[in-house]
Amino acid sequence: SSGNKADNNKLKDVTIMLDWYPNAVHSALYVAKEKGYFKDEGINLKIEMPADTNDPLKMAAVGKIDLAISYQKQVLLSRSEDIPVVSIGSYVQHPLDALIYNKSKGITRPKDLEGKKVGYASSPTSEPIIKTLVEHDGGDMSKVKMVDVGFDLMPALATGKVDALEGAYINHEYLLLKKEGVNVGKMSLEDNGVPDSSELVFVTGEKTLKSEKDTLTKFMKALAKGQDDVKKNPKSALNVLLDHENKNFKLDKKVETESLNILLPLMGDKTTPFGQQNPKQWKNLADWMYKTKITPKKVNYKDAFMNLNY
Amino acid sequence: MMKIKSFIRLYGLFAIFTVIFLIAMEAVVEAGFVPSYIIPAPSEVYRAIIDNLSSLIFVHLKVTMLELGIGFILSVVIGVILAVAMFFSKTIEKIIYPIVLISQTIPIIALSPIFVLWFGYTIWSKVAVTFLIAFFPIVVGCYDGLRSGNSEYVDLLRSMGATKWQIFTKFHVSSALPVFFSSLKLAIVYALIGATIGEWLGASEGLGYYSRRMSGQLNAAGVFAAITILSIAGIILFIIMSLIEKRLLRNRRS
Amino acid sequence: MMKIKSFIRLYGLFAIFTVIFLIAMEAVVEAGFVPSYIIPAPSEVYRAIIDNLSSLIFVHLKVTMLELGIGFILSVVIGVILAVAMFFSKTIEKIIYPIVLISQTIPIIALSPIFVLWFGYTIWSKVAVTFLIAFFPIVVGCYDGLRSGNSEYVDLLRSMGATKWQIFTKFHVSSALPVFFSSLKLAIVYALIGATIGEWLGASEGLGYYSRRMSGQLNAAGVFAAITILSIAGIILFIIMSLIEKRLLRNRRS
Amino acid sequence: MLELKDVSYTFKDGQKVNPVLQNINLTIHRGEFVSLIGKSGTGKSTILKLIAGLLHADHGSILLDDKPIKLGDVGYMPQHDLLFSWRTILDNILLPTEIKKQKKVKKQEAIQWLEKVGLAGYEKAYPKELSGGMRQRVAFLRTLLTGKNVLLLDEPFGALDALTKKEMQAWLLSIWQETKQTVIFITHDLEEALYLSDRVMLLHPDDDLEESPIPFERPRSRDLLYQQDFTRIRKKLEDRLRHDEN
Amino acid sequence: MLELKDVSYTFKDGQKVNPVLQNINLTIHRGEFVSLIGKSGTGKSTILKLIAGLLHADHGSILLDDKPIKLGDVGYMPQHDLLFSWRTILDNILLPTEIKKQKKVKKQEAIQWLEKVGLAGYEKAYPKELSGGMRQRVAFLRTLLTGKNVLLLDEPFGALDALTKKEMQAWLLSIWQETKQTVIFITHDLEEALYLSDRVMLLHPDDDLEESPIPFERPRSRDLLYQQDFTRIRKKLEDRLRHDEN
Ligand SMILES: Nc1ncnc2c1ncn2[C@@H]1O[C@H](COP(=O)(O)OP(=O)(O)OP(=O)(O)O)[C@@H](O)[C@H]1O
Ligand SMILES: Nc1ncnc2c1ncn2[C@@H]1O[C@H](COP(=O)(O)OP(=O)(O)OP(=O)(O)O)[C@@H](O)[C@H]1O
Ligand SMILES: [Mg+2]
Ligand SMILES: [Mg+2]
Repeated sequence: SSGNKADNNKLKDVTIMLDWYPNAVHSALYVAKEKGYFKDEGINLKIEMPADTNDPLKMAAVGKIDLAISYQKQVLLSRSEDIPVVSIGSYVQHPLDALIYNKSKGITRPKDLEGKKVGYASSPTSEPIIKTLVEHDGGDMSKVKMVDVGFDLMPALATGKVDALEGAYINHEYLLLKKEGVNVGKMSLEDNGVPDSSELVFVTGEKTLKSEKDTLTKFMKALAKGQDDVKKNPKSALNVLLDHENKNFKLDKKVETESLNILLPLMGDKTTPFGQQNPKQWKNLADWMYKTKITPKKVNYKDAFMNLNY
Repeated sequence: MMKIKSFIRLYGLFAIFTVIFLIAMEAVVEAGFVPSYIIPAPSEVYRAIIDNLSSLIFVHLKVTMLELGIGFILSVVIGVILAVAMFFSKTIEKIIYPIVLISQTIPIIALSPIFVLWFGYTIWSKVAVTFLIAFFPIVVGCYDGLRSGNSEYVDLLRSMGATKWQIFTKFHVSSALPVFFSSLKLAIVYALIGATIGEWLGASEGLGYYSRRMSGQLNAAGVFAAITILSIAGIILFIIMSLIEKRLLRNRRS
Repeated sequence: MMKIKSFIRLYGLFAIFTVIFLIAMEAVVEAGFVPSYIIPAPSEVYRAIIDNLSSLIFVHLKVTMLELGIGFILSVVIGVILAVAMFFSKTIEKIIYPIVLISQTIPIIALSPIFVLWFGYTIWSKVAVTFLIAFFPIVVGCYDGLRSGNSEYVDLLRSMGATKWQIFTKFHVSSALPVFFSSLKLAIVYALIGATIGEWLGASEGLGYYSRRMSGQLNAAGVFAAITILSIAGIILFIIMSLIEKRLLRNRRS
Repeated sequence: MLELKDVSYTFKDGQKVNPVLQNINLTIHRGEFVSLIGKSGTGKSTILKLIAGLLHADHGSILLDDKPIKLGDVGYMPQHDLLFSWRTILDNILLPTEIKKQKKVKKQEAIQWLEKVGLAGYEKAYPKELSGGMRQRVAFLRTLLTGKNVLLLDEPFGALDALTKKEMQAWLLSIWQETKQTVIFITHDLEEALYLSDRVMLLHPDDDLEESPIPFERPRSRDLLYQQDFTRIRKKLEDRLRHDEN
Repeated sequence: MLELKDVSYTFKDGQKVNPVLQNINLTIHRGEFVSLIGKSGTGKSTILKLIAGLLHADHGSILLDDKPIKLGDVGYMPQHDLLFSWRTILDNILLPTEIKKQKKVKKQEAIQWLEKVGLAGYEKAYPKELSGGMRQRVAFLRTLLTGKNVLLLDEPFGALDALTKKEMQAWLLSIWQETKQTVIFITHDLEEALYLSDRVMLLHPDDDLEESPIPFERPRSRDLLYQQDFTRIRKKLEDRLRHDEN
């Protein structure tokens, strides 16, 4: 309506870059946008998609975008490289990453990876994760063969070129591989010696945080409202996402529904409400990353995040 | 009309070959020799195209062609200017040629943060990638073409008191055309690759983006639908270039 | 010795230009105009190279060069065979040319699952990408070069009763060389890009792999260290090709 | 015996049509030396290309010893020198030997030939280093070394000075008297045509081929040029040519 | 006035060194018609290239009206026809006009010229459609239309039949008598040289330039060719040339 138009002029542009293309995990964003929660807070939200998973952090650091959805581990890694980014909220509070493996290769526990090939996507964290996993189970990491498979995790496992994957998600790759009839199993990381971590967090640049703290708080507030709606009615939330996307890309409804089912319990519960970040989680992760030499220096975890009050 | 007829006659053979190939593929996939999430059956690809035809053509192909068009024109304009500058001045050549070469040896994905920083996620980041990939063959082809002219003709024009520029326009331009067109045909195909790669580095529309999305969903039929359309577009662009080449080089003593 | 001296004289200008550029970059980054995690200061890149020199050269560059070498030789051999076959037979041309074109319009990332299926993560998947990228300019350049010969010379040879093959070896091969070399110079650079991209699709060594790993570790200096070495390698390869070209085309009436 | 029977040829290029030759008839006997003269653009070079098999007659037939002519039957020297710029002079003249793979003419012989035509020491030079007349001599040698029984020479001595020309003519005659090759020779030099030939054919613009037998005994001496019989025939041919002006 | 003073020139190509001209001296007056003759390969074409400014003398100087010669001062016709294959015949001969941007010679005039040299109707043809002699006529016209005061012609009528040649000679003389251009003319046809020139220069292989004035009145009639004075000079030059054989 015409009233809205006048309001539009006063709205503040906020750009957020997703971690990957839109999928079930982003339902809250689309619902909040669709229902006008951002507008209510004076925000005009623009959603962009990244080229490379490393791009969003850098763009946030230089202030080219206001917000990025990225990974907790990446935030710590960035800070160790003096890239000035801060996490202002947790999106998915626990790992989606798990060891995904081919059941027919006789893998039942991490130790069984000895003599097997594990594929990963050029990530510096994969090897330490597998090492932690295997050694926690009393195995010998030197017997595990790590294979960098570049961009494509799924075909590597599906074609039998590797026996297990590190870096694949339980709500995406796992579901798709299963759907294609590959005999896959999953093994949680945090049950096997790897510290718990937030898979996805909201990241901003230090400068942006200083100047736009208010706006960012409002963003989190509006998003939390959206997440509430998603929780209350996952089906219609998913439809908002699917409708938005289906114009040009068909998302697999069955896969996304299942994905959302897996995601919802990980996106805020009674102990840690949606968006809240747990200092202990940050500390444990930072310690582990230093111990495993992923970060060349010890990162002061307290500088890496800030919980906004909304 | 004649053109179309002879076109059909010429490429009929390829069409027959294609049909045989597609039938064979269908059989291979049906029989389960190749998993359909890696190479889909042609019939599936066909369905994937038909089901999304209007969005594939009027949204994604359109955007890709726009990126390609701007990028290609820029690479021709700037590529030719660089080649001509290099042709006229050894000094410029010594500085520019290495830079042109370096620009090609840098993996484009390594440049993605820089492009995003400069251009954001506008169409210009894709145009920049298209340009970067397509201008190289143009510079090399145009420069080599300009240098390929028989010097006896240059002498003749010099004897008429022609300026450097006149010798350039009256002789070198024409004598460079064969090599130049050979490179333009490469460049137009590379421009298409460029636009596609550009879309991987951040986009929300376009056939490159579409194929990436589909690949992320393990939707091989969708990936190949985009590839099919890209291939057809590439062949058509190449044929257009070849026809222009043929027309312009018609009167050469071959 | 003469060669080296004249080389220095020729590229001294570029060297001076490069030094000025690097100093300027250093200043810009120092001053904080560009964050060093997007474009690192040249001095940082230099340190990143020196600190890892032996692994960069003797492990990663070596592997990339091996992939490039095999892929380039394959593309020359197969590219030339295809071009020659197309030159001799219109039928083959009508079938092969479109296939060659299609091979170029397919985004390589879309092919990555297929490469994985066929080659796994061996050196051959990288060779395949190198080949795929480098053979296109060779086919087009060689084919266009073969067709560019003045037909009066062909007539002369025909009048001597030369077979098709003799006309080919005694005339077309030589007259194709200028255009062919123009395309070889492109192809050698593209082969380098091909090897790099191939490594992104899964590898454990090589400069492409190195740059991707460094990028994953958000280590911009490391990324640019790999890029620097790739660029130098690219320029050296290009210069080698140009020298071979110059040598072989020495006696042409220019 | 070489026979052209009712030969016609038209150049076609898109819509442009240029009927050059119509119903040409010509018989040349084995070992005969025939010159072909005529105004520029009447189709002399075209006739040679037809005989060489490079062009195909629209009508009529061309027979060599009663068999249709085919490529490689005759030695052909085109009007442009067409030397291969990337080959040395020696390799240029050895080209036909390479093609026939007979290696009949060995390197030594070829070098001797170069000496005979005044190009000693130029074996390893490239065509761009030669003057116009030198190039033509090389092209002539190349044709000679095809070793064919029929030689078609399109203005072989056109760019030569009188003296070199005279030498070349003497060479040509001496070879011809030895090998008894059939020669068809295009020239614009009437004196040359008369001095060398058994018969001179004049191609008129209306495609009429007019024959003039040259009845002088062989071997001919250079003095022949100043004899009355000779100048009379020459004068006659000049008149016939002038006649074409209208 | 055109002066060559002590001019020397050597072709150098890597280690190969070919000293072609040494200490050449030659003075040509305004409006003079001078022919340059000599054995093939003595350096006639090289002299023209030096005068045209295409090559630079190693020693000595070349002056036109007391000023050092520079490119564009003279009209130059090279020995090869060098027509531009992608231009029509008309556009080929209009090339010098385009270069000078004076548009002095308009299309109509150019077409008239084509008619005069017997190429009516060929304006829109491309060089590949022409016979050897026709191409040379086009190249000749192109040089003429440079409109320069000095014309350097390298065997302009070499590929022409006697008749066409005669016509072209007549045209050339008539233009020359009108415009009083200075002409340097290379030919291997002594008769032609004598008939056209004020002076014939014979270039010996030892780089000696021998001068023969041709004293006949102008305008000259064709009958001159058969007069005793004329044949005597011709005979003398022939002897001088033959002398070079040793
Ligand atoms: N490729 C071609 N396309 C069209 N017309 C041509 C072609 N070649 C020659 N002609 C035409 O054919 C005619 C005869 O040409 P040809 O070369 O046989 O003449 P010629 O008698 O050898 O003349 P010259 O004495 O000048 O060499 C000319 O009118 C010419 O325009
Ligand atoms: N580009 C070149 N490189 C080396 N030598 C050359 C070059 N051009 C000509 N020459 C040599 O210079 C000499 C004179 O050549 P030029 O062309 O001037 O002779 P010319 O008198 O015009 O002969 P012709 O009557 O055969 O045309 C020849 O011996 C030739 O080998
Ligand atoms: Mg002819
Ligand atoms: Mg000459």
